Parts: sequence; C-alpha cells; structure tokens
Amino acid sequence: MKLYNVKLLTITCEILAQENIIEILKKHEITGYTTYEVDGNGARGLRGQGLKTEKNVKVEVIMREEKLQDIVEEISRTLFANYAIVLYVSDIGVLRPEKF
Amino acid sequence: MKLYNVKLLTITCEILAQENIIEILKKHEITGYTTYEVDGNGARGLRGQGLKTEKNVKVEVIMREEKLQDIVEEISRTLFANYAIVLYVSDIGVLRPEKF
Amino acid sequence: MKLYNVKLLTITCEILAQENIIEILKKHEITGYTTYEVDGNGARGLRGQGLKTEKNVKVEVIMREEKLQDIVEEISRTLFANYAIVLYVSDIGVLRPEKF
Amino acid sequence: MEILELIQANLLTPIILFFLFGIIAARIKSDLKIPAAISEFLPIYLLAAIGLHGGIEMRNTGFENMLVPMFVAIGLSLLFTLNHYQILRRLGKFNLFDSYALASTYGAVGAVHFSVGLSFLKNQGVSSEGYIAAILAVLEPLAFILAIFMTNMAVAKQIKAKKQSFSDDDSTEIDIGLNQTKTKLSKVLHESITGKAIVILLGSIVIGYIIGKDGFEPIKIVFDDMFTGAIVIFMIEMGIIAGQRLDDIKKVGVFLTSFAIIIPLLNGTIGVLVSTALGLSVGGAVMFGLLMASASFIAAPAVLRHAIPQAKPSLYITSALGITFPFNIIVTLPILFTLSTFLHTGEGAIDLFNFIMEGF
Amino acid sequence: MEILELIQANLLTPIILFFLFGIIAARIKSDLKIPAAISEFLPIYLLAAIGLHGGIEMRNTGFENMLVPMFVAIGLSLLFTLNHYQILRRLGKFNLFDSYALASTYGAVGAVHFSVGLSFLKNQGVSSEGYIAAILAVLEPLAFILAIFMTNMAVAKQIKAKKQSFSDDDSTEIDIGLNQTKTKLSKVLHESITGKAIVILLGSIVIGYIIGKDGFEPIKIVFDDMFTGAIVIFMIEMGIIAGQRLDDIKKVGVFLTSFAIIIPLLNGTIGVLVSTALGLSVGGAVMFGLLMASASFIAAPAVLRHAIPQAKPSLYITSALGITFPFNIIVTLPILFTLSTFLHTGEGAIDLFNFIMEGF
Amino acid sequence: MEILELIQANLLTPIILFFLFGIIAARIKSDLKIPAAISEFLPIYLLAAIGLHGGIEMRNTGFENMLVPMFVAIGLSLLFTLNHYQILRRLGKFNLFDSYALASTYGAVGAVHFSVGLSFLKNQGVSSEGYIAAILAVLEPLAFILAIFMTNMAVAKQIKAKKQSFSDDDSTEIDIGLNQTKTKLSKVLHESITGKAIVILLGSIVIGYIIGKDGFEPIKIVFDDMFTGAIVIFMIEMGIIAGQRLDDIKKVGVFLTSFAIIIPLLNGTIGVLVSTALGLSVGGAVMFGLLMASASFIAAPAVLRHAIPQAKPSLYITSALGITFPFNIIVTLPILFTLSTFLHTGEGAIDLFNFIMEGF
Ligand SMILES: Nc1ncnc2c1ncn2[C@@H]1O[C@H](COP(=O)(O)O)[C@@H](O)[C@H]1O
Ligand SMILES: Nc1ncnc2c1ncn2[C@@H]1O[C@H](COP(=O)(O)O)[C@@H](O)[C@H]1O
Ligand SMILES: Nc1ncnc2c1ncn2[C@@H]1O[C@H](COP(=O)(O)O)[C@@H](O)[C@H]1O
Ligand code: NA
Ligand code: NA
Ligand code: NA
Repeated sequence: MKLYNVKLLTITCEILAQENIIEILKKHEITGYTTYEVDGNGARGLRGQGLKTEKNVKVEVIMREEKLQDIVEEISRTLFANYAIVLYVSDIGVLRPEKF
Repeated sequence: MKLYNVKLLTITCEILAQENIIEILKKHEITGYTTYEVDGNGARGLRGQGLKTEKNVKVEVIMREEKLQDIVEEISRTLFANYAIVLYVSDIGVLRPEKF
Repeated sequence: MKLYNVKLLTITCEILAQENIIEILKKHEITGYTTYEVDGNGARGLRGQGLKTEKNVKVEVIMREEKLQDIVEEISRTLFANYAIVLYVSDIGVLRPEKF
Repeated sequence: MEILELIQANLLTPIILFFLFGIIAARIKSDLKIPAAISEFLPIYLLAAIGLHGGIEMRNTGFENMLVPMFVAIGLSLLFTLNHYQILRRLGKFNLFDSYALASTYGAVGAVHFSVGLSFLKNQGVSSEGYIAAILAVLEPLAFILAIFMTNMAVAKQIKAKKQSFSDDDSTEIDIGLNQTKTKLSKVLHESITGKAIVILLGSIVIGYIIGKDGFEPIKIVFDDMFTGAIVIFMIEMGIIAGQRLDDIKKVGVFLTSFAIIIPLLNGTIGVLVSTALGLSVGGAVMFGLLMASASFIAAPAVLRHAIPQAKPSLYITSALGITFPFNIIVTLPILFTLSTFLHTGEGAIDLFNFIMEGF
Repeated sequence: MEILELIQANLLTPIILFFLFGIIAARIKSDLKIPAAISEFLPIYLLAAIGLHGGIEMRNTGFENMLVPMFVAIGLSLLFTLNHYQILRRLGKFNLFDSYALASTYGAVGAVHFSVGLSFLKNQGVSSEGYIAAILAVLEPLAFILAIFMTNMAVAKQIKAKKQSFSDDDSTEIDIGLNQTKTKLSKVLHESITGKAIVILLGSIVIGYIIGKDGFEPIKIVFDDMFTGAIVIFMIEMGIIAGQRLDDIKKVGVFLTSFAIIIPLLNGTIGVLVSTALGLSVGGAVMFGLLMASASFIAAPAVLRHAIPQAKPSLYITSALGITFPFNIIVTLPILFTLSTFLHTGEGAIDLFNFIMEGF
Repeated sequence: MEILELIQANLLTPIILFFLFGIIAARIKSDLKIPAAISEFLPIYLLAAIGLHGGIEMRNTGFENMLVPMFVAIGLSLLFTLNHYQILRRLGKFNLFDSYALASTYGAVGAVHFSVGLSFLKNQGVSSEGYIAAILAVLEPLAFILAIFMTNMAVAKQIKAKKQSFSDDDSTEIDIGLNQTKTKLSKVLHESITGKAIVILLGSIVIGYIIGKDGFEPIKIVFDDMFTGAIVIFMIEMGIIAGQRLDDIKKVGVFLTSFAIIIPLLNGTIGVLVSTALGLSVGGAVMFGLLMASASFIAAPAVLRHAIPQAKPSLYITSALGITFPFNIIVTLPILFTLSTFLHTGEGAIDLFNFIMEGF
C-alpha cells in the first residue's frame, strides 16, 4: 500500500472562530475536515472553563500542498489579529490522495 | 534522551466502525491506542449532529513500521467501502520504542 | 508565508497526572498548551470507562527544540514510573515561531 | 369525524408540539440542540420508567396471560419483517442489503414510540397491560436477528453460487462462509441482548415487579411524575434530528416514503385487531398495535451498521425517524386508539373492513 | 429602611446564596463545576419554562394590551443603546468597537436575569403579565442589530474617508464595503433570530398559548415546580464563572465598573416608571424594569464576537456577568420591586425624584 | 432472625436493586452507561441535598451538641486509620505506600454511603441529627491528611537513613526532604479543603442553616423529593463501575477482601456504640456508624493519586467500591440499624459483646 504525501493543517482557536475557518475552507473548495472541542492556555489566557463560547476548538484538514499556502495566508490575514488562534502544518501520508 | 522513530497511525471514522478497527488492531497484537469522539465533514456529509451513532471517532495508534503495512491494508480492504473513514500516517519520535 | 520548524510534544496520560505535567511546563516557562480528554488502552489496561479520574488526557505543546530535551527528560524521570503515560514528538511548521 | 378530532387534539399536546417545534428549529437552521449527555441519558431514563411501570403493573395484574400475546407478537413481527422484505425487494427494487435492513427496521420496535404511546394513554385516562413492556423488550432484538440471519444466508448462497461456477468441490470455503455467518449472528445476538435498551428495560421490569407500588413510592416523583416532562425534552431533540433529515427524504424516494406511511398503519391496525381478539384491554390493544406500527431509529443504526454494513443508513434512519415516527405519533396513534375504543365498546357485529377504509 | 430590608431578605434566598457560594468556590480555586452538558441544558430549560409560563398567561389575560408595552420597550432599548454608546465613547474614551459592543450588551436583555426575576416575584406571591416573555424574545436581538449596524456604518465611513483622500472616484470599493456590511448584517440578523435562546423562547410561548393551563398539567412538575431548583443549580455555575472573572475586573477599570452599576439602575428605574405609566401590574412593571436593567452575558459573546470581532470580550463579558448581574439580582431587583410597589399602592401624588434619590 | 429480615427487606429497595442491576449489566458486558456529565453532576447534587438537609436540621435542633460527637469522630477516624495501617503493613504485608493509601481510604468517609444511609432512614421513617452532615464534611479530608503526613515522614526517614549511611552531616538535604513534605502536605491540604465535595457540602450546610425550612420550600421538590430517585440513577452507574472492577478482585487478594469486609463492620459497630453512648438518636447513631464504616472511592483516587502516586489505585479503588460499598449498603447498614435500635430501645443492661457476636 503506497502512502502519498499530503499536508495536515491543524488550527486551534476559540470556538467562535470555527465558523470563519470553515467558511475560508469552503471558499477554497475544501469540504473535508475534522473538529473537536479542546481546552487550552496561551497568550489570551486560560480557555475552556466556564461559558461554552469561551472554549477552544481544533480543526484538522488534510489537503494537498497546492491549497495550503492560500488557506494559511487567508486565515492568518483575517483572523490572527482578533481571535485566539494557533495553527501548524505537518507532513502525513495517505492512501487515497484523490480524496483531498 | 534519545528519540526513536516510530509511526503514528490516525484513523478518523464513524463511531460504529471503531469496534472493527480495534478488532483489527487486536488481531495484529496491538493493544495500545487512544480514542476520542470528533465531529467531521467529508464525502459522506456532515457528521456529529444528532444521534450518538452518527458521530465520528479518532483512533490513534503508535506502532512500529513493521506492522503498519498489514494493518493499513486490512483496514482499507475491509472498511473503506462501507464506512465513512479517513486514515493517515505520520512520523513521530518516542522514548521507549519497546512499549509499541 | 514561510513556515518555521518547531516541535510538537504530545503527552497522553491519566487525567490525574495532567497537573504534574502543566507544572513541569510552567517550570520551563511554557504557558501555551492544548488539552482534551481521551479514552485509551495500554500497558495499564483500558482507561476511560467509569470514574472521571480514570480517564486519560492529551496535552499538546508546541515548542522550540531547545526546551524539548529538558522537558521530556523531566516528565519521563518524574512520571513514567507511577503513571499511565505515553509521549511522542513530531515535527511541525508554524507561522509565528516567536509565539512559542 | 371522530378520528380527525382526536388527531387534532393529539396535535395540540406538548409532546407533539415540541416535536414539531424541533423540526422547525432544525429547518430554520437554528443552533438549538439538547446537549448530547442529556439526549443520551433520556432514553435510559424513559426505558427505566417504562420498565418500572410495566413491572409494577405485572405484579398487580399477574403475567399468566402474557404468554399468548407475547408469542403472537413475536410471530407477527417475524411475519411482518418477511413481508416488508418481499415488498421492498420486489416492488421497491431495493438491493438485498437495503431490503433486509429496512425490513427489520420496520419489523423492529421503537422505545420512543412506546413512551409517547404511554403518555398519550395517560392523558386519555386509559391504562394498559404492564406486560406489554416485556413484549417490547423481547421484540427489540427479534427483527434484527431475523434480518441478519437472512442476509447472511443470502450472501452465503451467493458465494456458494459463485464458487460452484469455478470448481465443484469448494465446500470448505462455503463452510467458512457459513461459520462466519454463525460468528456474526452470535455476536449480533449477544450485542442485541446486552444492548443498553434491552438491559435497562428488562432490569427495570424485574425491579418494578419486585418492589411493587409501595417500594416505588420514594422514586415515583422521578420515574413517574416527571415522565411526560422528560419526553417533551427528548422530543425537542428528536424533532431537531428529524428536521435535519428532511433534506434526505429526497434520497428516500416516493416508494419508500409511501412504504414508511402505509406499512405502519397497516401493521398497527392488524396489531390492534389481533390483540383485541386476544382479549387485551382498550389501552393494551393500542400499545400492542403501536409496537407493531413502530419502526426503530435508535437501536437500528447501532445494530444494522455492524450487521449489514452494506446497507445505507441514510435510507433506514431517515425513513424511520423522518417519516414514520412523526406520522405514527400524530396520525397512527389516534387512529389506533379510535379503532381500539370502537372495537371494545362498539355494539353488535362490526364491519371491520369498511371501518378501516373509513379510517383513511 | 424598607428597601434595605428587602435587599437583605433577597440576599438570604437560595438563588442568591448559591450564586455567592459559586463566587466563593471560584475564589478559593475549588475544582467545583457543573458539567458543561448540564449548564448548557439549563438555559434551554429555563427559557422553555419562561416561554410556556408566558404563553399560558397570555392565553388567560389576552395579548391585545401587549403591543404598546412592546413598542415602548423596543424604543427604550434602542434609545438606551445609543445613550450607552455616547457615554462610553465620549466619557469613557473607549474605542469605537468596544463602545458599540458594550452599548449593545447593556441595551440587550438577559434571560437569566429574567428567570431570577420571575422566581423573586413567585416568592413574593406577585404575578406578572405573561406577554413580558414575548417582549424578552423581541428585545433579545434588537440591541445587537442596532450596534452592528452602527459599527458597520462607522467602519464604512472610515473606509470611505480613507479612499477619498487617495482618489475621488472609488465608489465601487465603497459599494463593496457597504455590501459587505449588508451581508454581515443579514447574517447576524439571521443568526440572532435563529439563535437558540429566541427560538426556544418564542416556540415555548406559542406552545404555552396553544396548550393552556390544562395541557400544561402533565408537564407542570418539570416546567414549573422544578423551576426554582433548576435556577439554583444554574446559579452555582454562574457564580463560579463570575468568580473566575473577578480578577479581570481590574482590566475593566473604574469607569466601566461604575457604568456597570449605574446604568442598569437608571435604565431599570425608567423601565418601572414607564411601564407603570402604561398600566402594567406591580409584578409586570418589575419585570419590565428588570429587562431594561439587564445586560446580556450569554447571547452577547456569541453574537458580538462574530459581529464586532475587534471588540474585547473580556470587557463586555466581565462587566455584564461579573458586575452587573450580581448587582442587579441582589440590589436592583429589590429596589425595582419596592419602587413598583410604591408606585402602585402609594396614595396621592408621589415626588418621584425624591423617591428615587432615597432609593440610592 | 431480625437482622436477616432487615437485610432482605433492604435488598429489595430500588437503590440496592439498581446497584445490583448495574453490576449485572457490567458483567454481561452491556454497553449501558450513564453519560459522564450526569454521573459527574449527581454527586454534586447529592452533596448539595445532604448539606441543605443537614443545615436546616441544625437550625431546628441547634448545633451546641455537635462539638463532642465531631471531636470523637475525628479521634476515631485517626485511630482507625493508624490501626488499618498496622493491620495492612504487618499482617497484610503490603508495602508502605499501599498500606497508607488503603488505611486512609478506609479511615476516610464516603458521601455515597451517606446518601444511601439517609435514604434508608427516610424509608424507615427515622430521622437523624443534622450536624452529622457537618461531621461528614470535616472527616472527609482528615484521613488523607494523616496518611500523607505519615507517608512523607516515612519517606523522609528512609532518605535520612540512606544519607547517613553515606556521610554524617547531610542535614541540608534532609531539610529539603522535609520541606518538600511540607509543600506537598500544604498543597494536599489546600486541595482537600477546596475539593468540590467539601466545598459543596459545607456551602450547602451554611445555606441550609440560613434559609431554614421556609426558604427551602421553593426548592424542596428538587433537593428533597427527588433525592431518592437521583440516588437510584447514580447507583446504576456505581453498580456498573463496581461490576467492571470485579475482575480486579483477584488482584486484591484474600487478605484485602477480608479486610474490606471486616473492618467496616467493626468500625461501624464501634461508631454506633460510641455515638449511642454520646446520646445520639437511633438514626444519628446509624449515620455516625455508617460514616465510620464507610470507605472513600470518589475522593480517594483524586487525592491519593497525587499524594501517594506510588500506591496502586487498583487496590484501593477496587476494594472500596467493589467490595466494601456493596457490602456496607446491603449488610452493614441494616446491621447498624438493628444494633442502634436495640441499644436505644432494649430494656435493662445489654450484654453488648454477646450481642455483637450474634450479629455476625
Ligand atoms: N504552545 C502551544 N502549544 C499548544 N497549543 C497552544 C500553544 N499556544 C497556544 N495554544 C492553543 O491555542 C489557543 C490560542 O492561543 P493564544 O492565541 O496564544 O491564546 C490556546 O488556548 C491553546 O489552546
Ligand atoms: N480532508 C479531510 N481532512 C480532515 N478530516 C477529514 C477530511 N475528509 C474527511 N475527514 C474526516 O473523515 C470523516 C469521514 O470522511 P468521509 O468518508 O469522506 O465522509 C469525516 O467525517 C471527517 O471527520
Ligand atoms: N500504542 C499506543 N498508541 C497510542 N496511544 C497509546 C499507545 N499505548 C498507550 N497509549 C495511550 O497512553 C495511555 C497510557 O498508556 P499505558 O501507560 O501503556 O497504559 C493509554 O491509556 C493510551 O491512551
Ligand atoms: Na414494528
Ligand atoms: Na438592558
Ligand atoms: Na471510614
């Protein structure tokens, strides 16, 4: 089984920015992603106690390298200033690259 | 502290396929894994709203490269056709390779 | 957008060891991390059923390579013997390395 | 017409209204939802309450009369399942897997249906035989087991046919196929019987039987008085999920939509007639009929996804939850109630056929 | 003094005591917390109970008289929001974004306030007009929409100004700016109206109206008798969250702290006076005043974070939840009640100004 | 025999039956479980109800008489803990860490025990002194603190011994060891006192005392009437967890299994005798005895895992939850009740020794 190299983009951000991120993904014609709620600590302080809207979420997107640049650029341009957000990219191998 | 290279296999799938995956792992004598519920979107549509059985789960397995091929092959052969499922492999470093 | 190489340290451990880990991170002046509850199986058996204190947690920390050695060493020295715990390190790329 | 009035009155109960509300909330894409922990807990609570109630009633009224209705229910369920299969496969042209999955979804029973039925009867001031909760428990795994058995047999037969076209003495592989079927069946059987719904239901029936009315007193407020309120909360979530599925109804198609309406009405009517003939009370016959009319949308996905993974869940969940359930609690339930009342209080010989036709 | 006695009596109710308890638990860094699923479910439950109660009352008392108070409430809310903005921007020197965000947080209404108010009145044996629940629902999105509209207009103006300094015929880009504003507004409008709070509240009002007192009977225990107990549990969590935020009050500053105390008292007093003049009952005027006095801390973050992302949530959440809410349920509510009672039962002409001054 | 009859009657209450049901559900590997959010919420709710009840009672009956029983309870708890340690270390041959962990698990008190005890008494129509809830709160951290102190002292001594064998003037390192112990102790002390169980319990006692019977009225349905029903739900989950642990009992061994049965019975009996001598009522002596008999299985893991990480949780959780808890609520509780009733109503001099022997 051959593994094909693609990228995994992981975004950890406040839950209220999730919608904005999904929208950006959609704009770049990406409809596959995985999300889950997490707690966290960072420059904007402890997150995850108290109100639901104060939680964080992780959004993970497997994608081809081609789209990565644009998406990362748009997220950082539109969201980094106003939202608690951290993102990183890793190299992964998948079986069916045509899926992404 | 030396880090030894091993593989991390991550499977994101519908929750009702979790049992099948654990069984495949067991068959290959792997008893260590980590699981958690997630939401997602993909070829089979939005998952995670509504009924518990409609959620996704992530299964993460640290393993030696030797076993990876067989396991990935069996999962893709037996589950890819009928279940919502995505899997990927990454390179990681661990301290105690004998644990895996 | 240039991506800078940093390390992602992932620790999966029993929930009652989370505090110890956060303390070690603090000692090494790391205040950014992400946590979430998970289930798991390993040398110490199935975890995640029953009492909340029997669950696992994942702690993910993005950090510079410089700090990694010391932190990994301290965690393994103080916690490996008595707690259910697994840790691994991966390579990731981030946009703002100064954040970590 | 009386039935229409009853349907209308039933429409205006909190249970139905909050269900419809949930559907609307989902349709306007509201972010309203009942947290998962609550909506996972509520079925457990409802089944415990149903079981306790049934067990207590059985202690009062005895369960010697239970056996005949139970076996008749089992027989009808199996018959219905096979009948559904024929209809779906031959008339509906569904593939083997979808046909068996759907057949058993409609042959199986639904605990939420049952809860709503109990609450409906309570509202009408009518009681029902406690042992029907036990019938609910016994029927729960039945249709699935039949469907799985049939599916695996069919698959094994296909494999056999394929093999024989290649060589003639390949009996070992077929044995393997049959053995796999057995393993799968015994696994599904175990899963069904240890499934949370059956376990909590049977356990509560036994406990209810043991403690009786007096022992129930200290927990009556939680497990009886709060019952309808709890259903209302659950119905919001059920409505939301049904609402989210309405888009999928296109995929379901006209044939299955009709099936999802006609079959429950037909099975329910037969259930009322048969159980009335067996001597069940007005309320008992309604609950019996409702069991026959009900389709499973909580247990089904969990069992069928493993047992017949080739079948499309979008078909059986959507039709059972999105079409049959609303139709049953809004339309079928009042119809069955009117029919049962009529059968139990109507004087002289009743022209059943005409009666049923009028009911439509 | 009477008001002080009432404040003291109010302080010693379970609702307030458990709220204070929650604050203390958070301050001593206890790990006590109400599980997320429960504290997400409770507001839904409370709003359903409020709505059902309001709907049933409206059926009893009619809603012909609702329109005038509703429009007055809308007018007051908008007026207040604009007034808050002027105070915050000019006197408080907050930036445009924080000013609009805060202005609308205090122009908006709070469902938890409302729950506590209803429970307070119940305790005093005083009823209120059911239609005030409907006013709550209508006011909910109002202040946000105004604030978002104003913010976007202001931003568009800024962009326009910038553009014109470069070239003179750049109207297309400004049109784009305005279009974006429209898109944003229509999105926020949709989000607000389909927001879970409004949806469950309006839905329950309608259902309450339809089912009436009789239909409510089977679910009364859950949606009425348990109401105060449920608030108590919710107040523990609200206290914990408020307690965790107390550290942030330093960031809030003296000006905003004063604002967070004086404005609700002022708005609330105006609310009671106006609604009394409109002929509302003692309890109705208290609830009306409390709506005007309340600030939103559950709906606000969800709406404002999207609509005015540049504003700092630590300002508007902390001041609304950490300062205004405790102040309102402990101090403002008894004051409004005393005022309303006095206005409704006081004989002859009342020197209102003196009266209010005494109230402080 | 009377005791056996009471045990049998107690066996047939919903609380015990649902606990046994949970065990069975776990044994047959059913997927039944109470969602985490619910089973995390229930202990908070139970402790709030216990506290409120205790506080209200204390207001009625005064708490002047509380001090002597409280100090006796403290003394007994410490004594028992030391005694357990000796037994476990010398007879049981457990290592230092496991011995202290187990000793304090059985020296500590269990809130779930307490809830079941209260419900048992309610069922018997017997009341108990409200201040016992306060004793529960005070005892909660006690045994842990002692055990941690002793463990750290022992470890420090070991280190000291080791050091001295190398050089003779290494006092600084030992001081560091002692300082670490102090830091650890003060941390555990803080953690214990701010632990959610104590905080909600003490808070509710105070609030109950303040509001009294009248203030309790509006929340009585939630915090009193629903109490037993809520325990029943919690017992399902406790049964499931106990059932999952039954396999681990092999690891626990015969010695610890006997310990887990005999010690609670012994401590409980002493508790009833002493508290009766102190003048507590029939019910009060039962609750006092039950406290002494109880072992902690919710608080213990959280505290001990941090404080004595070297100890094996599979030992102390399994024995406390899997053996002692079921034994206590099924067998010990009725025995203590019979004993207390006998002591309070028995005429003339009682040959206590014989009596207790008969009790076995
Ligand atoms: N160094 C880090 N490692 C892992 N996650 C982080 C780190 N820094 C921040 N985060 C996550 O990103 C969220 C937002 O970060 P910030 O904007 O720095 O507050 C935090 O709440 C964490 O969940
Ligand atoms: N591109 C992707 N990146 C991350 N997760 C994905 C992606 N595509 C699918 N998934 C996850 O895998 C699940 C199953 O995918 P699918 O079979 O495509 O519906 C989805 O529900 C997501 O949770
Ligand atoms: N091979 C593995 N792959 C992924 N996670 C693991 C693995 N082994 C252990 N874990 C996780 O680490 C926890 C502690 O492991 P252990 O100390 O081996 O019991 C387990 O409960 C799992 O959540
Ligand atoms: Na059926
Ligand atoms: Na307001
Ligand atoms: Na004890």
